[in-house]
Amino acid sequence: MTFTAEEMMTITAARALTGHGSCFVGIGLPSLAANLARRLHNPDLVLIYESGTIGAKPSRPPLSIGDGELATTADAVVSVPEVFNYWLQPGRIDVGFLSAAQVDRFGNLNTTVIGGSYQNPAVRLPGAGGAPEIAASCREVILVVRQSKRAFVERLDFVTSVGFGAGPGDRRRLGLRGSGPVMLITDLGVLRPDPQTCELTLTNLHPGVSEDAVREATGWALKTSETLATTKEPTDEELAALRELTDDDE
Amino acid sequence: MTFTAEEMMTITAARALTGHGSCFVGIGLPSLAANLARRLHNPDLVLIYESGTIGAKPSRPPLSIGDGELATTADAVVSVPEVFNYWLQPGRIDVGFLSAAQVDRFGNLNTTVIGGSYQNPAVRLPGAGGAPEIAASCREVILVVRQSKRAFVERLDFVTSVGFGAGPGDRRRLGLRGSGPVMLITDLGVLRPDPQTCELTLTNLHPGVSEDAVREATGWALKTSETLATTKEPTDEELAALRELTDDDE
Amino acid sequence: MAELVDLATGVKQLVRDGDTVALEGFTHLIPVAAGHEIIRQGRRDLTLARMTPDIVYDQMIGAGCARRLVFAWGGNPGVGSLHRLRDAVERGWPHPLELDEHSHAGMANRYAAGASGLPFAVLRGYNGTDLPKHTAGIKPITCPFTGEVLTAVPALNPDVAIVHAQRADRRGNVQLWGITGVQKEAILAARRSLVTVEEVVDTLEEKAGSIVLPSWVVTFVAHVPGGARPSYAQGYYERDNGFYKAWDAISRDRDRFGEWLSTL
Amino acid sequence: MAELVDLATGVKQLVRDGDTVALEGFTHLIPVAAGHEIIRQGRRDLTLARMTPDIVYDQMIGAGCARRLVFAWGGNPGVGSLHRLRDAVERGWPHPLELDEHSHAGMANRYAAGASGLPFAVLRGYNGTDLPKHTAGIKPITCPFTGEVLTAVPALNPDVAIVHAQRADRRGNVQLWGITGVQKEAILAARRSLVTVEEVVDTLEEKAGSIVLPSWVVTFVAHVPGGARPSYAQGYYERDNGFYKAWDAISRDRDRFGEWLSTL
Repeated sequence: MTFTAEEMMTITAARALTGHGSCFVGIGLPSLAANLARRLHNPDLVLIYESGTIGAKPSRPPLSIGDGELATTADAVVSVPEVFNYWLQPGRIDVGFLSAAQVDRFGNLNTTVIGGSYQNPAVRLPGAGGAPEIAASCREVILVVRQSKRAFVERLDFVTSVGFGAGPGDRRRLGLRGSGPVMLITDLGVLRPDPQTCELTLTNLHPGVSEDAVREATGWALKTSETLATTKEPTDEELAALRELTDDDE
Repeated sequence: MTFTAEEMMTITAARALTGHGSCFVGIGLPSLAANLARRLHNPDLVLIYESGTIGAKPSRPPLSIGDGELATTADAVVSVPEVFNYWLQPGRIDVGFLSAAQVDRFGNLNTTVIGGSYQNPAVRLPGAGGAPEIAASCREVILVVRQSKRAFVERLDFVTSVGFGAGPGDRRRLGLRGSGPVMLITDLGVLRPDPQTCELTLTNLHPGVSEDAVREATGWALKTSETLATTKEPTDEELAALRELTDDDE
Repeated sequence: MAELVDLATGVKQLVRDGDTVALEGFTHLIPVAAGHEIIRQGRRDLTLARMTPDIVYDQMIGAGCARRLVFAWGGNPGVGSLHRLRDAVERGWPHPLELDEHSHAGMANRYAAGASGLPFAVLRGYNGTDLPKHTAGIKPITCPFTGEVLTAVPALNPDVAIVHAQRADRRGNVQLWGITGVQKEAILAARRSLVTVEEVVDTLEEKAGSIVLPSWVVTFVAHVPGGARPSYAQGYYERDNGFYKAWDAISRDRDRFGEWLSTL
Repeated sequence: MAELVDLATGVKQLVRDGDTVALEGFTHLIPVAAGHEIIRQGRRDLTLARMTPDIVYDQMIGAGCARRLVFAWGGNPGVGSLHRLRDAVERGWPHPLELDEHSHAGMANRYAAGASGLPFAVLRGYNGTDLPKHTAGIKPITCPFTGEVLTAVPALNPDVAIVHAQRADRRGNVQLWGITGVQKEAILAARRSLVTVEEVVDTLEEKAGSIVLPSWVVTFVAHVPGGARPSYAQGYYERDNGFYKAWDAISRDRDRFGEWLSTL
């Protein structure tokens, strides 16, 4: 089957959840990918939404993180203070899924303001939501951002959530107990932190995408891994499952 | 009807709950008195037990603060951390009811150890339970202690819960936001804090009890109010209601 | 004990110009009708607190009710921006909006501290972000046992909290279920409170997953069926996703917003 | 995911000499059978934590399992003293017992901090009492916003938490209702956990007032009908008040206690 870059990105994100036990899910692509993973290869994946629904099993990807079906299908529904304090903060959740308007080479994220100053921004974004603490406390973090020079920037206009800060050792210095971003999935490929420098480095190209195309869509001097690989094409099963999920969506 | 000193004490405690909205109830006589008040003159009194049962309406006085009937009749059952943090600590409960093995002239209480040292006490008592924070945070505190020289002491062996500390101003200095003890009900009479000195002073004698008898059962030089009154005898209705409650008890 | 009143009376008695007002409801049970009543009554200079300002706050901000916003995430869930919020922040229209910006964890803990009668809460949060540079209420605090440095945020004690619930009994005891968010904390943290409900019943029936707010911690209850639309009330009606999408176009343009406002 | 095991296996795998072990259950759902199994397995030098040590802790202390007790109220509810606890504290029999003594509010907050991954909790408590003189884990802490001085207590993170619940499903999800005390916090604060249950069912049915502990935060589930006796399990059996009263006489005397112990 043919597939779109968006579909490749979502399926790559779903595959990244293989073997994980629990996932703190933000709305949009993360929620779609997590629900796809549950259908494909990780039926026991525990989805936790910041609305307090733990173990939600929605039949279709929810439009918001507080949809009724999340509550009615959950193992437990807890208050919002509880989901942050008892469930996210102690580091008992395996994976956090985050997106952002801007990401830098250390996987730090901006979802607050673009351009101008904080007081008088050119563009006011929604803000932090649950992201700073998801980025801090999940055992691992998977980032999903559509790749472009506007989004992949040399310097964030605002640090909303921390990846590796200014580089190695910063997470420990800041008291962030999760291990930080393990991959950044885009519509063009996959970047992973270099084990020495923590810098996000191109490790995978999606099928049909050139290294140059990725470089041109990146606002910093992107490094490429010595073991650059090509992402496996979506299988028919993966595409069928994804399209069934998204067709349900209005 | 004739009545016992114990009955007079319980009925006096029940009467003291007239006009109050909510009561944090410990087990034993406080629970009996609070349930009696609900039956007699304050049917809307909200009973809160530290087991987390808010608005419990037991048909008989519970044997423990965690009896099943407290949960099944409550308006809400919350966790123990919640009952202390959201309900008791902010000072939203009108009256706390406390008893103790020892009480001093400032209404401070000991429920921890008697004799010897803390490490090697002559008698190890159960300990604090919820009392220190009930004493600190309820808008008012009513004490109920059977009167004797052993219990009404010049100096506590251990301060478990604070009444007026060492006297006027101490509660504010200690950051205790409730107003402290408003009365100490005994089987012989009622003591109330002197408005100037905060010292517990005899304000009521129960029927048939002499001032001397009270004095002899007090381990400090008890002062008597200028307006010493005699407690109104239990009415037939009060006695009947109380006996119905206690007859239910095994 | 909570008194049963009509919505206009409840809002009039509780909400004053300059108050800090929290309308809570995490996607579910958003007290939209009460927000509209605040607009109709022409309240001004409000500090509006809410974890996730969504379209009802967009409307209140566009209508000029707010001087300051206390929040963590201001967007139209699943759709995009809040254009009235952006217009206020980016261009000061209809007038400038001060921000007191937190994360969800920070806001949740601020309400929890407020409900607990504590002046602050402690969390692992904000470290390494730019938020502490712009938000005064984020400070380090050191554990007296381990020496570890954590983050403190101040209690949030609104003058008025407003939430929507499925039902209340005639004595004013309130019951809600499904996603209950931070509503209990908002009510317990507030000096005064209003709960709008879908139904007033003689007796609250047991319901799995429900919480009860006893009458004696609520100031007013108002019977406002549909009071959470276009958000949803579990067991009563679904979310009107169409309106959330339509709001994007209505709110993008000051004139179209003005037309919408004139119909309120 | 929690594994279903028998009680002896669960206790054997989880509880080691010297561990800090919390058996929680506030009057209701006290995990008595698990306590007895710890006695039978001859565990020693345990730090026993519990808000309200009652007769099961009296038994464990009398049997010589405990070196230290972390607690707030140690009594036989509605009856009187715990004589084995008193004998240990007053006369060092069968051996001395160290105390780490708190109030209920302090203990509840210690578990909540433990469940929250924080090193300490803040409360209004202990001021003016003699407890801070004898308990190391009570320290002042200053609000960084108001300057007010409050009290900090350290997180309690047991090596093992044990609770009793009404039921679990075959995947190890646990459901309990009625008075649920501090059980969720104890489980979430602990490194390892065991839940004994009245019933193992195919599917957990909705139940008003119930909480669910998902399988993935529990280590072992053991099917132990009657495992809370002589305390009660709401919906299953009543509290055996007669045994609580009888315990007073059994426990007063070392020999009578020894006889009771030999029948365990």
